[in-house]
Amino acid sequence: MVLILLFIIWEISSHLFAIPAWLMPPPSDIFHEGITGWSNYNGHLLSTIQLTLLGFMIGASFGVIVAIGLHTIAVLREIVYPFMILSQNIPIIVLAPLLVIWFGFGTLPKLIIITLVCFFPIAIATLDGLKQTSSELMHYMKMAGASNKQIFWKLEWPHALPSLFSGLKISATYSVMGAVISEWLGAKKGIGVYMTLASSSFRTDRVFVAIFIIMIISLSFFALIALLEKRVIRWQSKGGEHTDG
Amino acid sequence: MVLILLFIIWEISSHLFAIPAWLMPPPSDIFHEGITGWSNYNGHLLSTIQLTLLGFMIGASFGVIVAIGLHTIAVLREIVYPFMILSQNIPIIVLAPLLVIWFGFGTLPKLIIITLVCFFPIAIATLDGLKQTSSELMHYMKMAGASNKQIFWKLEWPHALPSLFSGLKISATYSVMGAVISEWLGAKKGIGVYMTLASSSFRTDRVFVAIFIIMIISLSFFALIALLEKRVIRWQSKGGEHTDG
Amino acid sequence: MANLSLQSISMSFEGKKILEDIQFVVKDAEFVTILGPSGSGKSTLFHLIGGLYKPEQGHIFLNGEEITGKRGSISYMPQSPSLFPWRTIVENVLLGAEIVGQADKGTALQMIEKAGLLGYEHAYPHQLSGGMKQRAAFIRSLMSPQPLICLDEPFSALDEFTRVEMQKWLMNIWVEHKRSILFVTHNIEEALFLSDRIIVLSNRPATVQKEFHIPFKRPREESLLLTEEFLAWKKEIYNELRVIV
Amino acid sequence: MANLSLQSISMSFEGKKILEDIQFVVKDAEFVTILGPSGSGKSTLFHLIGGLYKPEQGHIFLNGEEITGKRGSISYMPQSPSLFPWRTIVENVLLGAEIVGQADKGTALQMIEKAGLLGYEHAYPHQLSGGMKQRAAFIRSLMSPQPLICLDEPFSALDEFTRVEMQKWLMNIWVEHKRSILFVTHNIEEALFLSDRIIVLSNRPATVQKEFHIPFKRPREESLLLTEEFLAWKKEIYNELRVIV
Amino acid sequence: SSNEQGASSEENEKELKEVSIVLDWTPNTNHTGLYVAKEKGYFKEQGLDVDILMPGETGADQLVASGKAEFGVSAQEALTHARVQDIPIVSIAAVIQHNTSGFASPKDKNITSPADYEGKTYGGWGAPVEKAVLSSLMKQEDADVEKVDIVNMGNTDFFTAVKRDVDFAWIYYGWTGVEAELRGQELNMQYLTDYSEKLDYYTPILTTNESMINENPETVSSFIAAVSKGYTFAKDNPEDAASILIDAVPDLDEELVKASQKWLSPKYQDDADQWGIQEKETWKNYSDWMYNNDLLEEQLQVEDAFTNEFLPNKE
Ligand SMILES: Nc1ncnc2c1ncn2[C@@H]1O[C@H](COP(=O)(O)OP(=O)(O)OP(=O)(O)O)[C@@H](O)[C@H]1O
Ligand SMILES: Nc1ncnc2c1ncn2[C@@H]1O[C@H](COP(=O)(O)OP(=O)(O)OP(=O)(O)O)[C@@H](O)[C@H]1O
Ligand SMILES: [Mg+2]
Ligand SMILES: [Mg+2]
Repeated sequence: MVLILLFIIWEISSHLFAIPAWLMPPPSDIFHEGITGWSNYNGHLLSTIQLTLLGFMIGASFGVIVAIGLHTIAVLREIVYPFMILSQNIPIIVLAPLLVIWFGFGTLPKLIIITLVCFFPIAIATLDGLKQTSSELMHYMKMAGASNKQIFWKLEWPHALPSLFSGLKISATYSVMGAVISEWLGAKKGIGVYMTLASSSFRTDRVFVAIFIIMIISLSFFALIALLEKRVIRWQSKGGEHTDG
Repeated sequence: MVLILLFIIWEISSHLFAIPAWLMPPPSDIFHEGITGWSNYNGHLLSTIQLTLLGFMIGASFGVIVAIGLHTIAVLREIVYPFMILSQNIPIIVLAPLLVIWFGFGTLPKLIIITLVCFFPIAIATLDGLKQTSSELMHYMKMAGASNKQIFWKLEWPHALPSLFSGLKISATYSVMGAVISEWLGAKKGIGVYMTLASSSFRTDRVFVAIFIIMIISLSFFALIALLEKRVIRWQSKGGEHTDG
Repeated sequence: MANLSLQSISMSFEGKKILEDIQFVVKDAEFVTILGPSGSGKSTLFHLIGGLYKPEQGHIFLNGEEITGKRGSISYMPQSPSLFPWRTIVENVLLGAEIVGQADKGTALQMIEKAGLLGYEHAYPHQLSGGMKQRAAFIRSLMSPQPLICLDEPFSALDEFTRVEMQKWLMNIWVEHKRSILFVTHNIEEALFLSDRIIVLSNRPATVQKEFHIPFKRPREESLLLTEEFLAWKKEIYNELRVIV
Repeated sequence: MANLSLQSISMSFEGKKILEDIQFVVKDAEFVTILGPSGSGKSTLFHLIGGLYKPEQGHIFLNGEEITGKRGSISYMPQSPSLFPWRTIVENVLLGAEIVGQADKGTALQMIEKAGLLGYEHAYPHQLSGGMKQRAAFIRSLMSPQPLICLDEPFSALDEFTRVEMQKWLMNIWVEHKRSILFVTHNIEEALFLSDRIIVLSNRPATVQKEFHIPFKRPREESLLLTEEFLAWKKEIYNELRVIV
Repeated sequence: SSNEQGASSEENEKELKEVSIVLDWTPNTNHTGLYVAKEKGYFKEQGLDVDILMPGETGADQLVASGKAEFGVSAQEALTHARVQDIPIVSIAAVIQHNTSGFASPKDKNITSPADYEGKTYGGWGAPVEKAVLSSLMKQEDADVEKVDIVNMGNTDFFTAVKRDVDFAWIYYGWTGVEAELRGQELNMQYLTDYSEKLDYYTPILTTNESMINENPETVSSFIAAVSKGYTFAKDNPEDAASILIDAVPDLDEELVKASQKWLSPKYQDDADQWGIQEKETWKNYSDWMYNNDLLEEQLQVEDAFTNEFLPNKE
C-alpha cells in the first residue's frame, strides 16, 4: 500500500518537475517496459533466480558448517575467524580475474562469489547464537552426562535457531545482489547482464525494470525465510511482543 | 601464526611454479612495495580510515535507530521492513548517478553508501534481539508497572546488546569494503582510488598492497568491536562456553 | 492506603477455564494469604491484579478505582526470582523502586545486609544460590513503594530459620508502613502465622472454596506455633485443602 | 548398585571458601538427605558430584571408581526446573533418558499422568505453573536410569498434598528399583519422613556438622508424622540447625 | 539468420577450433566486426568457433595474458602499461584507425577550445593520464592545467555528471556523443587528434598473447582474416552490420546502435590502406609521450608491442 502511494508520488513528481526520463523514468514507463519487455528478460530472470537459490543454499550451508566448526573446535576459531573477516574484504575486481583464471567462465566462480557474500552473516549470527545458550540449561545437560554432540543438538542448536534465522534473513537479502554482481564476472544471461547492457546503452527504463526485478526477488526470498522461521520456531512465548498496553 | 605459514607457502609456490608476478606477486614483493611505497599510499589510507569510521558510526547509529523505531512502533515495522530489504538491493551503478545528482561529488554521497551497507545487519540483528527478551522478565517489568520506555531501556535494550554486537561485527567487516566501493563514486583520495589506479596500470603488487591494507583495517576494526563487546557485556556466566570436558 | 476488591473474575487459557467467578477483598493494612493446589491459578490471579492480562470477566478495584488491566498499582514478587542477569544484586534490588522513580541505594544496601546477602551486593545473579536469589527478589518487592504488596511463594527456597527471619522482617515492615499484603504460600503454618485471613482456592477451575479469619492476636510470637489452638487451625485448613485435591 | 563416597571435598568461588573438607558416603539403596542453611553449598555439592566442576581438593568415588569431574554418572534434578523452552512437556521429560539413549515415551506419558499433568503433555513450559514445571523436572530425573538420583529441593513449589503424593511415589520407585537417593530439602519433616540418614551442613564454609541415622521402620505411613518420636526427632534436628544459623 | 547457416555446415562443426575473445566493455559498435564475422560465418570459413565474452569486472588483458581467452579487446594505453609490467600481450590489429575520443561539454557551457577549460570543472576517473592529456592540449593555447578543477566522477555517466558540478568530460564520440545527438543534447567537442599527433593512439585494439603468436600463428591469422572481413563488411554496410549486432545482443538499444554504427563505420579503416594496420610511429609517439609525462616507469619496447604480420594480404 505504502509502495503504491510512493509510486503515485513519484509518477506525479516526474511529470511535475519534468525530470528527464533518462535520469529517472516515471513508474508508468518502467511498468510499461516491464510488461512489453517480458520476453526480453524472462530468460535472464530465470537464470538469476536459479543462480541465487543455488548460491544461497550453498552459502547458507557453508555458513552453518563454519559456525558449527568454529563453535565446537575452539582452536579452529582463532585460526579461521580472521580469515572469515578477510574473505569479506577481497574486492571483487581483484577476486574476479583470479576466479576466472582458476575456474573459467562457468557457474562455479559465480557460486563462489554468492557463497562468499552469503555465508558470513549466517556464520557470525549462528556463532553468536551458539555461544549464548542459557547457563542453567547447559548445567543441566552437563550434569546429565550429555556428550558434546548431545549438548550441541539438544541445546545449542535449537537455542541458536533464532539467531540463525536472523543471519539467514540478512543473507537472503544479499544473495540476489550477490548473484547480480557475480554475473558481472562474465555471464551470458542474468539480470546483471541485462542491467549492464541496458545501462551501457542508456536505457534507463530497462535499468529500473532490472532493479525492480531484483527487489521483487529479494523481497519474496526474504518473505520465504521469515515464513520458514515462523513455522520452525513455534515455541516462543509471546511475552516479549506486547509492549503496547 | 597461521597467516605467516600461509605466506611462506605462497612465497615458495610463487617461485616454484613461476607464477608471473602480474598475476599474483609473491608476498615478498608485496611486502617490499608495502614498505617502500608507504609515502604513496599513506594519504589514501588516512582518507579511507576516516571515511570508514565516520560512515560506520553513522550507519550503526542509523541501524540502531531504525531497529528501535521498528520495534517500538509496530505499524512502522510493516511499512519500513520491505524498504529496508529494498535498500540492500539497489545496485550501486543505479544509485551512484542519483546520489551524484542530488548531492554532488562530495563526502555526503559516499557516507550514504557506507551507511546503506552498514545499517542493515545492525538493524536486523538488533531488532531480533529486541524481540526475543525473556518473557519472565517481561512479565515482571509489566507487573511492576514499567512504562514502555522503562521496559525498553531496562530490559529490552540490555537484552539486545549481544545481538547488537553481533550486527556491529558484521557491519564493521563490511564498512571498509563499503568505503572502498563508495570511493568509486568519485574520490580524489582513498585506498579505492589507489587500487583502481594500480589496477589500471597493471601494478598487481600495489593492488595486493591495497588489499592487505583493506584487510588490516577491517581486522583491527573487528577486533575493536569485539573488545568493546567484552567490556560492555560482562555479566554473562561462562556456562555456555566450556563444551570441552 | 490500599483496598483491593476482586469482582467475579474469570479467566481461561486456550479454552481451559482456570479461574471462575473469583471474588474477594483485601482491606487496608490487611494481610491475606491464598492457599490452593499447585496449578490452581494463584499466580494467574496475581497476574490479573497486576494488569498483565485482562480477565475474561469481572473487575478489579483498588481504592474504589478500577484497575482491571492497569499496571503499576502493586508491588510484586514473582514466583521465580526473575532477576536481571546483567544487573548486580544491588542494581536488581533497586529495579522495582527505579521504575516508580524512587531508587535509594543506601536503604537497598541495608536491606541486602539484613537479608544475609552481605558481600554479594555486586555479584551477578548467576553467582547466587537459589535461596539467595529469592531473597534478592523479596527485597526488590519491599523496596517498591506501592501500598499493596503481592508475594508469590516468597520463601519457598529458604531454610526454616532464614524463612522465619524473613517472615519477621516482613511483619515489621507491614506493621510499620501499614501496607496491604496478598501472599501465596503452600506452607499452612506460614499462612496461619502471618495472615489476618486465608483464602482457599479449589482446584481447576479455581473458585473461592473457603475463607478463614485468623483470630490470633498480634504481635505474634514464635511460641504461637506450638499452641493447641494453632494446631487445631492447622488441622482445619489441612482438611479443607484435602477435600480439594 | 550405587555406592557414593565423598572424600574431603573443598571448593571456593572467587576466593570465598564454600565447602570445606566435606566427607560422607551414600550406600547402596540408601536415602540420604542434606539439610543446611540457604547458600551453604548444597547445590554446589551436587554440581561437584555431577562433575560440573572439579573440587579444589578431594575425591569422589562411585562404586569404587573415581568420578571426580566425570559427568553422566547421576540422575539429576536441578533446583530450578530448567525445562527446555522449545520442547513440549513430554519431550522435556524424555530428555534425561534420551541422553543415555533410553527414551520410552509410553512410560513418560504414564508418569505425566501420575504427576497430575494430564492434558499438558504437549504444552510448552511457559504454559505451566511453577509447581507443574517442578513436577515435570522431577519426572525427568526419575526417567533417567542411573542408579544414583540427586534431587535438589524437588518439592519446594508444591502444595502439601501434591508434595505427599510425590513423596510416596518417590518412595515406591526407590523401593522397587533399589536406587540410591541424595536429597536436598529445607523441610525437616520431609527429610525425616523420607530418609535413612540426614546430613546437616554448617554455614559458610560448609562442613558436615552432624549426621543423623533415622531409625523409623519402612514402609512409613503418614501417621508417623504425628508420633511423639517423630516430633522429638524433629525438635532435635531443628535445634541442630538453629545452632548454625 | 545465423541459425540457418549454422545448420547447413553442421557436419564440419566438429573440426572447428574453439577460441574465445573477451571484449573490453559491454558489446557496442566498436565490436560490430566481431559479431558480423561470427554471424555471417566468416569464422567458420576459417575453421574457428569463436565465443564472444563480456569481461564483467575482470578486464580482458589478464585473461588473454593468462591464456584463459585466446583474444581480447584492449586499448593502446592499457597494453602499453601492461607490457611495461611484463604482461605478455601483443596488439594484432587496430579496430579504429584514429582516436575518436575527446573532451565533450554541453553546448550551453560554452567550452569551445582547451583554453576555455581554465576555471572549469573536469570530471574524470582519477588517472594521472588525464591531467597529462589536458595539460598537453591546454599548453598549445597557453592555458594552465592547474586552473582546471579535476574531480573524480567514478562510475557516474557523462549525462549525469554534467547535470551537476562537472563541466566537461572525456568521452568516445561514437557512443556517448551519438547518444547525445539522439537525445538532442548539443555538445562541444575537442578531439584529441585535433590538437596533438602524439595523442592519436589506437583505441580499441585486438590482442593476443605471445604464446599464441609463437605456437599457433595460423589460428591468429585465421582469426584476423575473419575479423578483417567482418569489419570490412561493417564499413561497407553500416545498416546491415548494425542489425546483426542488435540481433546478436538484443538488449542493446536499437536506435543508438544504428546511429552509432552509421557514425563509426567510415572510421574503422579511415585513411589507412587496409583495416587493422598499425603504425610504429603511433605506438612510439604515444609511449614516448607517456614516458615524458611520467606515466610510465620505463620505455616501451615498441617493436614487441604490436604486429601487422597477421593481417591478410591485401587482395
Ligand atoms: N501463559 C499460559 N498459557 C497457557 N496456560 C497457562 C498460562 N499460564 C498459566 N497457565 C495455566 O493456568 C493454570 C494456573 O497456573 P498458575 O501459574 O496460576 O498456577 P499456580 O496456582 O500459581 O500454581 P503453582 O502453585 O504451581 O505455582 C495452570 O494449569 C497453567 O497450566
Ligand atoms: N557460579 C558461582 N560463582 C560464584 N559463586 C557461586 C557460584 N555458584 C554458587 N556460588 C556461591 O556458593 C555458595 C553456595 O551456593 P549453593 O547454590 O551451593 O547454595 P545452596 O546451599 O544450594 O543454597 P540454597 O538453599 O539457597 O539453594 C553461595 O554463597 C553462592 O553465592
Ligand atoms: Mg504459581
Ligand atoms: Mg541450592
